[in-house]
Amino acid sequence: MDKIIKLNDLDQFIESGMTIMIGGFIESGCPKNIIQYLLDNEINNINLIANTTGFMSRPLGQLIVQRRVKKVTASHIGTNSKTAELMNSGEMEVELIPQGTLAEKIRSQGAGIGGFLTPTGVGTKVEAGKDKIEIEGREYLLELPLKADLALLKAWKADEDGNLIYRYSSRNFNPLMAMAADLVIVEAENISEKGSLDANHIMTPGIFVDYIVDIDEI
Amino acid sequence: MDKIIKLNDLDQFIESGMTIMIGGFIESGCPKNIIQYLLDNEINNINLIANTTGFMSRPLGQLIVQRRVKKVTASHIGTNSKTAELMNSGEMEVELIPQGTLAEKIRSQGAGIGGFLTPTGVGTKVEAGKDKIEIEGREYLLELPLKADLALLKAWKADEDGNLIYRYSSRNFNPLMAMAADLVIVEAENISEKGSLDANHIMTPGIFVDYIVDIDEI
Amino acid sequence: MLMEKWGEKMPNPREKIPARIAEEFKDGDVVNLGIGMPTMVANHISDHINVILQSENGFVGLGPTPPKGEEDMDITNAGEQPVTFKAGAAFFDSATSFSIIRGGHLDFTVLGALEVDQQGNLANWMIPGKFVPGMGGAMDLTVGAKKVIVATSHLTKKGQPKILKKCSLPLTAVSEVDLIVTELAVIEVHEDGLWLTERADGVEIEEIIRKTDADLKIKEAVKVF
Amino acid sequence: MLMEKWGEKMPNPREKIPARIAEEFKDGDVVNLGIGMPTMVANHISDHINVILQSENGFVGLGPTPPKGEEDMDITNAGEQPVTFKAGAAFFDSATSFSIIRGGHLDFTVLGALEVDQQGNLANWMIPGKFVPGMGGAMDLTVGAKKVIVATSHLTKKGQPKILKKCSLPLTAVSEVDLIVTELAVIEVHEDGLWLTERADGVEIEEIIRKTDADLKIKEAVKVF
Repeated sequence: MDKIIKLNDLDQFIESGMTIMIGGFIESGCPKNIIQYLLDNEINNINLIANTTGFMSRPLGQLIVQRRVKKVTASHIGTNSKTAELMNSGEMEVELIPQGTLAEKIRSQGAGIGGFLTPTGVGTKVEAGKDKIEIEGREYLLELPLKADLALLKAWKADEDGNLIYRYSSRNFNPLMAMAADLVIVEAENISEKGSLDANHIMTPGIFVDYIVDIDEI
Repeated sequence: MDKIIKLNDLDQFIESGMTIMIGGFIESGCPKNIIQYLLDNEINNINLIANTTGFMSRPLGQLIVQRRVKKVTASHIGTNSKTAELMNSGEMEVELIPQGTLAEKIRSQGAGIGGFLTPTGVGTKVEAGKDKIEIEGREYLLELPLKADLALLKAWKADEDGNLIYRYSSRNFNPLMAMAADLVIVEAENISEKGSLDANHIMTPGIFVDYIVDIDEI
Repeated sequence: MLMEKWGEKMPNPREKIPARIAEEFKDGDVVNLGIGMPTMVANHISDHINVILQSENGFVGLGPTPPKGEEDMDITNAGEQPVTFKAGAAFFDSATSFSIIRGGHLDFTVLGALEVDQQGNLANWMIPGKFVPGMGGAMDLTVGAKKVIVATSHLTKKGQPKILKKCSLPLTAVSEVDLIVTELAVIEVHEDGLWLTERADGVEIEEIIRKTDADLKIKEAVKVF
Repeated sequence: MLMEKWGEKMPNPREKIPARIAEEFKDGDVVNLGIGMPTMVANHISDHINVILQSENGFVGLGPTPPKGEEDMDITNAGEQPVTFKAGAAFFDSATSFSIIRGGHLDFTVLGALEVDQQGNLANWMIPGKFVPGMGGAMDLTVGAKKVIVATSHLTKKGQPKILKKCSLPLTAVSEVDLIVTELAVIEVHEDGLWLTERADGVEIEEIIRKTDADLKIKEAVKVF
């Protein structure tokens, strides 16, 4: 099965209205070329799951600025003031989730965990609508998994099987999202032949990856 | 802080009656030299947490054969017939846990997760004494974290900071246990100077590791 | 896949079962093979498809047994038998390994059975008071894999049926089995019960019914395998 | 640690607070520094101890800002400012990063505050209707770190006390703050309330009491910092 595609092939897989996870912390580790594709191709009504809404001047942030997103689930929206503006005007729904809880919700989906107990958010607004469970005298919130139709990721190195290696702090949410979406598409800086990556050091096994966009082909 | 110690230094840290996690799958990835130290130094009444009880002819298995263990928590004991014998005679307590649940219980402890919901074991003997929670029509067992006083691990490469790299399938439970015990002691095949391992490829950050036993010093 | 022909009256379970199971896989499938007979399925997978084998102890991309003298005990399967790994393999920790298994990323698991019943229940981890090896990864595998295939001899060593109306031994999982392959028959597990879909060459349907202690629906055209 | 002397009547919060906080750490501590003033604590850590900085975006072993032109945007802190990493650093994913944070593997977190109160409650992530940046990692950090240090100016820009009897803004965490360091005072949070333990050089205890809208217990010997 050939997993290597070109940016233009994305029209077969991406459409408006999808729930899309986008890797990256703010913009570091974001698949900026794929996001630019979304911007250039009238993809709208996105249910976006990402750690932040990025910077307004850059592709992830532009998804918000250009009103492509109907709902965003994130831990921090302070780097992109348009987010709060659209939230306050009622044009876009925003769900804020503590960052560790967000990471763990995504991991749970990929790991087949039906929910988990976290002490984070107890006694705060984050409690709203959630079950509280006490274990050995400590209260926890029951948090549920978070899944997506599509995950868009950024890797440093990919091989033909879709095995991935991330570079330094650009790893962040990428390996978690790789396991939590029905379809996983990766933008890779370098694509190498089958078996060329050290099996000990693969960070996302290729079985999670459906397609790798060859950016050099743009 | 110097983390490199010799096998004989272990008498400062290990005593009878401790709850000890031991890395490895059966014997692969087991810190066999440290286990041999336990055997040679009259460490008894161990509350052992390990995936299996190993082979009778090898160090992990010998902990059972030599009756050093008062309770073992494992997913599989079929490779060491002495385990069932001591269980049936009432000399040793055995708690069997599905392997994925065992891994996740150890991870939960390290990750500050108060418990997690797994579909594994629903409708089986594993249910006994556990809360069942239904989420969107599917039943899950609420499983709680598992912690230890001491984790004994095996790594392929360690640097002076305790950063660890494991080799191939000897990784298994080692990185999880590194985060779930009060004290973490590692047997490393190779010890290198500070900063000598690639920061991208460290599998267990040194902040989890208290001591590294220099096996060449035996 | 080479479809072997079996002339014997009594098919050899150790060859027939793995060979038939291997036919279930398609290109790109991720498959976990249990210890024992299931492991032998690997020998029968067609060279024309790429099936990725996963092992509980933390890797995808298992290859065949290494030649004598070239064993590396850091590269073993879940039974701690030395194996090799193929180009494109990846190693990871036990939490990730069971994330793959429990998280629905495994297309098939192939497991042995002590008993299996017409509700799709499986018992394969203990005989109380006699044999208690533990469940290892079996409970996670049966619950998590998209499709659960049971590879088992049709009868116990004492000649008793293993396919039952209801399991009597402690269960591994409830209603998770999808397909049962024995040396005599291929049986699909559906919501409405067990369907006999294939019989081994030279084996009559009556014999299968007689040796099965469960209600067996017979497909209109039972194929021969 | 260079203990600087402050002659001014009005100490500069941007120097005084980070410098004082840096004194809390000991060799081997793992510390997460929040965005803004907390980040500046790094500049004051003694060269005689090895403090390991952790960042939510997935690494331990943060080093100083790189020289102009040598920035690498794959090596950034949680504010996406370029940093470097020290020998012995390690990178990991966000789940591992928050396992460190929530799992009790962090000795200290240093965070800013909108409000902090005498129950040790902290509010630092939203002003309803006005300012909603989101909590980012702050809720996990306050709940998970062994010791939570709040770095804050004593008063708001409008001259209102930030240390209160009870927070009025949405909370980040309940009863998790251990120490409050302002340009005027060092205040410990105990089960029985707030204890003033240190006053800034040139600042009278009365001024601190006047500018604090919480019950302040005064330690027998209040030190000068």
